Amino acid sequence: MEIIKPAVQFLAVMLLSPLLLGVINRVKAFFAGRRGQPLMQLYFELFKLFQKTPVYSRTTTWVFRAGPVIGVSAMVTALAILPFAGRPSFLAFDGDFIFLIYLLGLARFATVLAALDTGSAFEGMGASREMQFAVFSEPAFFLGLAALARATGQSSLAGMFGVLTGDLWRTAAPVLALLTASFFIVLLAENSRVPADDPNTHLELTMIHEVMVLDHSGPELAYILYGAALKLWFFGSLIACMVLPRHSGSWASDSGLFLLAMFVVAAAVGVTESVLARLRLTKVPYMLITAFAFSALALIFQVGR
Amino acid sequence: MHTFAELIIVFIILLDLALAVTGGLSSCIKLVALQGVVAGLLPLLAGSGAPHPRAVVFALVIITLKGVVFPSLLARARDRSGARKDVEPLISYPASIMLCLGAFIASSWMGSRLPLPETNIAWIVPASLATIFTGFLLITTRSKAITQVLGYLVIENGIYIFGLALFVEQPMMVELAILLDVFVAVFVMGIAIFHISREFDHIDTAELSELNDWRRGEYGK
Amino acid sequence: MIITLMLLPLAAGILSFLIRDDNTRRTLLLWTARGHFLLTAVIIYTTLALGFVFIGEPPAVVWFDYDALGLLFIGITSLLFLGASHYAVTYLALEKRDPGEDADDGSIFNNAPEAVFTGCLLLFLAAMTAVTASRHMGLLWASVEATTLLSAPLIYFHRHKRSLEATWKYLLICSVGIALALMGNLFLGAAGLKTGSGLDLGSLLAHAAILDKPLLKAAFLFLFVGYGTKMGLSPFHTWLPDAHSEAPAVVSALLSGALLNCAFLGILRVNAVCAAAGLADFTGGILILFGMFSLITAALFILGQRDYKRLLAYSSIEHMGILALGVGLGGGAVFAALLGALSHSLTKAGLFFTSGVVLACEKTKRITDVRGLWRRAPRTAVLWLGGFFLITGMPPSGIFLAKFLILKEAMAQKHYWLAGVFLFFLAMLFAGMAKVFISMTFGEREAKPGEKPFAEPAGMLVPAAIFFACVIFLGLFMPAWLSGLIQNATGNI
Amino acid sequence: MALVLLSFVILLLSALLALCLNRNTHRAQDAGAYGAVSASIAGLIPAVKVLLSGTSETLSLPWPVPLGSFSLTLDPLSAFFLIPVFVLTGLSAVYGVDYLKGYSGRKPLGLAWASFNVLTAAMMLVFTAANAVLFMLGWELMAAASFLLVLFEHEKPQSRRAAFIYLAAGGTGALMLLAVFALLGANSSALDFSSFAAPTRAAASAVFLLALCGFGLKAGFIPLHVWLPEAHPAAPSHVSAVMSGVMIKTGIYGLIRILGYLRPWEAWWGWTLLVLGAVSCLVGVLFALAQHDLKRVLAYSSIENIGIILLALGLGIIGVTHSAYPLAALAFAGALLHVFNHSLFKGLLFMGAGAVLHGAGTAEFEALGGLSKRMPRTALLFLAGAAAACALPPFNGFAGEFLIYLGAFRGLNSSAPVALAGVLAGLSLASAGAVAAAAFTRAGGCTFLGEPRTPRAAGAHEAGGLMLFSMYALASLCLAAGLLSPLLLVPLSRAVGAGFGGIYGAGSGQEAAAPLIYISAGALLLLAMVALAFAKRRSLFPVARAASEVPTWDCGYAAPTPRMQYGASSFAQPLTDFFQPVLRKIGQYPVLSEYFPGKASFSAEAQAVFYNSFYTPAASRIRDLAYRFSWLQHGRLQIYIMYIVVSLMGLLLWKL
Repeated sequence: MEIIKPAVQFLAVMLLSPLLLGVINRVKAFFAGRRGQPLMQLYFELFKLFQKTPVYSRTTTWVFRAGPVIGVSAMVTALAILPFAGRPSFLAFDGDFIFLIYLLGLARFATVLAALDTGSAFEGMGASREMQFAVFSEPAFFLGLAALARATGQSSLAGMFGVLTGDLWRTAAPVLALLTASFFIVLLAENSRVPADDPNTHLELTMIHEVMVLDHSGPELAYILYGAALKLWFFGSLIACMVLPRHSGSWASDSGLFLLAMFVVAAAVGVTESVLARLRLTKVPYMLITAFAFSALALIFQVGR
Repeated sequence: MHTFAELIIVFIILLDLALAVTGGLSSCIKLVALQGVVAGLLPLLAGSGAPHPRAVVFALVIITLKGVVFPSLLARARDRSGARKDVEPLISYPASIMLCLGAFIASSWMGSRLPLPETNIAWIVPASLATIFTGFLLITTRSKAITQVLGYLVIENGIYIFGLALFVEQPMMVELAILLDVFVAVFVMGIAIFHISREFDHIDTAELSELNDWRRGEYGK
Repeated sequence: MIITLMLLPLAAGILSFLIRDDNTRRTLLLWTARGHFLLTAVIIYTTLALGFVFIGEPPAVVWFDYDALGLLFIGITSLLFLGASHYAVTYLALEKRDPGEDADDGSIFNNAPEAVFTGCLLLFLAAMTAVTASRHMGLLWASVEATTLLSAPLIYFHRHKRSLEATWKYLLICSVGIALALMGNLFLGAAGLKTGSGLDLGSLLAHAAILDKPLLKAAFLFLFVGYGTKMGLSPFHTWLPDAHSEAPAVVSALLSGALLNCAFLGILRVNAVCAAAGLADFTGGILILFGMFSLITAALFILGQRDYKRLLAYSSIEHMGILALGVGLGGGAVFAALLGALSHSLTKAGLFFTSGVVLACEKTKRITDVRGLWRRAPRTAVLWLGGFFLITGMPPSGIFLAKFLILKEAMAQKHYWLAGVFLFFLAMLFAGMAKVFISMTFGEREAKPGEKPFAEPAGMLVPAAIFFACVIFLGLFMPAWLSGLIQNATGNI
Repeated sequence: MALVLLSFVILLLSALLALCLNRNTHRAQDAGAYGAVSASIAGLIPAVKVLLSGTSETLSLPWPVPLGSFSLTLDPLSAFFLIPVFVLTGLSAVYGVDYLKGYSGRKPLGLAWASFNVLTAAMMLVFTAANAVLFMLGWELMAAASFLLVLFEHEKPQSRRAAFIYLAAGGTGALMLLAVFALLGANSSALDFSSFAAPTRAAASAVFLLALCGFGLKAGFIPLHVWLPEAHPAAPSHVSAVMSGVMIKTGIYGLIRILGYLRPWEAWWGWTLLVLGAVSCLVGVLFALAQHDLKRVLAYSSIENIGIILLALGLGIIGVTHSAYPLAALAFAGALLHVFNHSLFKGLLFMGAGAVLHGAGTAEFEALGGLSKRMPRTALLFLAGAAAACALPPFNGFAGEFLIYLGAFRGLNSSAPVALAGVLAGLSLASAGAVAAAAFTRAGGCTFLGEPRTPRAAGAHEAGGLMLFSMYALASLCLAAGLLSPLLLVPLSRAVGAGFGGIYGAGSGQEAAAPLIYISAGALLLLAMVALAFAKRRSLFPVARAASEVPTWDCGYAAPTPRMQYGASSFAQPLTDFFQPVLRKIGQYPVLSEYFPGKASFSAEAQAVFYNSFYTPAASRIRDLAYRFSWLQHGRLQIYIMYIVVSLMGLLLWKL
């Protein structure tokens, strides 16, 4: 197999993923009628943070330092497996998405432990909530993938998105639409976007993901932010692959379209964030259960067909 | 000859009824003794022709035991225990009569189911069964320890009627062993009663129910 | 030889009434037991070596002789008595030292004279020997009655109200039962009247085919109820818990381990006659019915039990039920029943021995008052717990094998419901006993005021230990001669 | 086979020796530990040989016991179950030496070691016996030995209670197994496994149900699990490791064995197993989330993992009955692989919990915290084990679950029932995995991270060298088994072939090979990434000064006290509240009425739902019945004799 194309794809992902957040913020700013931060804001922040000296709490131990490292490397590994524009990356095998889900789990595990290591009430709170939402989002995500696998008759992501063509959309539109919706909700929750969470509030009591990383600083914080961007790319690309069934032969055009789709998804996230209000904390599980219901419905349709 | 035997049978049954209704302790003892004597006479009349000499000896032993020894033993036990004079039945006398009659009916039915081979006396089986059940009646519906021994003796009488009517030609050895056992049984029971009367102020067996597993009032909650 | 076997304890018993000195009497007891055991061993050995003469074909009328079944039971009895005698010597010495303040209400009582105790013990052995040896139903009956009368004074060793009550109930209930058995014997004779075989076992078996069926049935019913009373099958078992709980431990052990077997032997004898007469189904049904009923009764009463000696007594009822069940099922289960009889006798005797030590240590029979035996009397606790595991059929033990075989037979005969009920109540029994034994053995108990540390009497523990070892050994390795003996014994049923 | 016998003999002799040396603690410890370790080494050799060669060894000696024959069989399945036994018991023995030192003088250590070695020997017997009597012998010895170990601290009432529940459950299960063997061997003279005949359909289903209950009472899936969360915490930790790591697997092993004699299988068996497994893994892990004691959490997590194994078995049986072979092969392989993996990481976790008990004197979350400063190695190892238990790559827990997932997804594309089964299985796995992550982050966090909540925790000390050695060994095994899972495939397929039939063995081999290789590649990539990120986190853009230490930025609190940090109850509250209908936890919530509320306290306590709301009422019902019947023995002589008369009358009237 050739190594060049996957390498290029991977490099693109690594470089472009921070841009998605920029897009989201610009869209939100546009809706709010502000100028908003520059598109490259996250790049600047990462650059700055990498140069800063980390500050550690006396309470913390190696767990605190290990968290971000493991988190980001899990995400990078995940993206090395995730197909790009429906084409396999470095690794593509039967059941690769299971591996991906558990890589996300590993990242979450490390982050939560790191948060608990600070012994702070707020970060514990955030950790607890993160875990709570994961319990609801993972089954929904899993069920969606199961439905997709049933629809496409494949058991590897590349395979699924490979056979996910326009006429499949024509025959199984409701199923795929439901799945897309479900994945989108999961994306919002997993990436702590409104309405599940508000990334740029500053009232710790209401935060989930952000509050877990209160004590991180310097390169560790940079890792965390970068990891979050990669995670957004991860879910975004799933949706992009879903809604972009067309596969012209040429790699270049497909990739271009795919990147475009990614930014469309990011814009969609931005729009959602601007038009929706943040849900009450106790309501978030119901949102995720809705996603679960969508996936289940899709699966039932699919088995029924 | 057999008419005599059958008369005796009838007499024994009547004695059963009498036991079922008698209230006095001493008269009970006398009745049981009488029944034993009569039963002891039975084999002499059962066999056809002149009674076998061995049977005669045997009958004599029986009569002395049941007619003389046991009653005196029991009488002594009663006097020692200074028990009140009546048997203190747990159920009324009419009820006892009813039960007794019921026992007769049941036993006659069983007798009809169990025809004895080559015996020439009618009513042997029913009479013995009836006597046995009367004995049980005495044991279960009378409250005194002595009456229970009496019941045991009545049961023995019942069995005895049956046995003697059957085995005139059995080896002596066995009967003697059996007899010895009965004798010792009564003897030991007498001793026991003596001890009971010493330990407990009287021999009403209601006292003798301390050993039980009844978890009264610990259930249904 | 057999006569000597019976005369030896008889003579010794009578003698011991005359002996004044305690120690000589105890030595007499010991040596009689040893001699008896030795003789038994010799008889068993010779019979096994020569092969069984009197299986099947009728001999001339013999009153005393051993077939395989009798040998098995005399073996059990003699072995048990050997252990019991050794136990009793230590026990009597202990009793002499502190004459009883009563276990439950603390009232002072004095024991029966030791001469009476020892004498009755020995005569009791003689009577049981006669039971196992007799080939004549009348003699069998007489000896069984004799065992009752001779064991009554043993139960009344501690002379206080409750033991008297127990003795009285034992005496009366068993006598009544035995009276019924006598009636049964007469019916048996009547059934065999035209064959002229009287009550001789051999000829009864030989002419079984032409016995009068209805009378035979009646005979079986009377004998079953009669000997069943003695054997402790529910609902005739009522005397058993009282007697076992009030008698001294050694007596309870003998009652449970030897006496019940003797009564069982009586049932087996008449069962053999009925089976030979083709009434196997009739008897089997009754045996199964009452066996299960005993099992259920035992289970229910063990759950609500407050007194650990009564608990053991109910466990004996359970095992008698299992034996009856096995014989009723027939086939391979008969072997199981006999194996179970052997193992149960040894295990239960050991448990009763241990219970005696527990009583001596804790001065109470109430389960709830015994805690942390482990601390005060470790060896006793080990035996107590081990006995529990063995009696509930934890392998390796003969009891386990017996239960397994019976279950297998039931399944093979497609008695699925029977097997189900059997298992359910076994589980109930196991749980009930487990609770008791755990709570008694483990945990802590603060020492009572003025309580001195308890010195465990080795003489009372060693017999139990040896019995348990035998049972475990049975479960691990069954010597060929023994299985042969039991196999032959099944031929006598 | 000779070596198996040898290790058997070593175990029994060393047990005896330890018992004799009970007085001298050190000697007893040495006797027990050396015996266990050498026996494990001796036993590992033949087990590995059989797995690699694939040829099973048998031994048959004459054994004069009715129904019995001393016949042992070491086929790949037995060997596959035996290897964890040897690994775990050997390491636990090493661990135990340090762990039990503290008890010397207060406890009969000789007895403890004797029972430990007997337990090991009994497990060997169970896994190799080829005769019902022999099997039951091993089974009950196992129960008895572990019962004694559960009572190690018998002065505590809860451990006595635990022991009773354990014993009762074990006894009931054993009786059911007797029924199973009696049914299977009803027509065979000696109950050798080889002589078992496949019974008729109805009987087969009966056997299946009996075996399910009988073995289930040992395996401890819901609702037969009640003894497990009581007994595991009560036992000494190295024993809990063995009990939870391998002993409960004897139930799985027995079930597989018995299933082998019940072909052809019914679909509804598979569904039963699947549903039971799903319920156990979900409910079990939820209970784990609600516990407040480290060892109880681990015990409930064992229930979850047993559920996963059961679920895989059910999935496989459904696959077989619908002839969906790749699904079946993968599911069976996943089940067995998870058996192996679970024994490794659960052993590690229990040892970690033991180290906590040993170092801090308690395993209550509310009394712990901040141990990773005081016992860093234990913390590292425990968290590694926790990651493995959450099936996170690169640890070994993932491989087994992955195979099950893969099977489920293969099933998706076949007929509707199989697809449904697959979805059910995968879904419960996913949900259980998510909750497990919550439970284990909670456990690890509240124990090792943050500030110590009590002086006890503050004064905790690191575990001894031998304890650490065992934990390191297990942790590295976990990692190795995760990274090198393809290497396990050969023995695994052998075991599957021996347990379920050759085609499944081969099938699992070829189906699972490629994905597993990719998995390990991914795992290696992950490790590489971690190393890279760790190396680069400073040197990507070199920074001037070294890191500085400050108090936790607690949004302005200068000095956050330990009491401010999030407690275990609070951490779990959102989820446990959501699942309150299942958990039925008892808790007091503060009610804030006035504007300036005073002291408020919150506590939530999980209760043993099944025990309290099913078993206890049933037991008391039965006891009540027994008490009612106790009237029969009321002590009145007359009525006693009446019983005799009445039954005699009845018999005469009925039978004549």
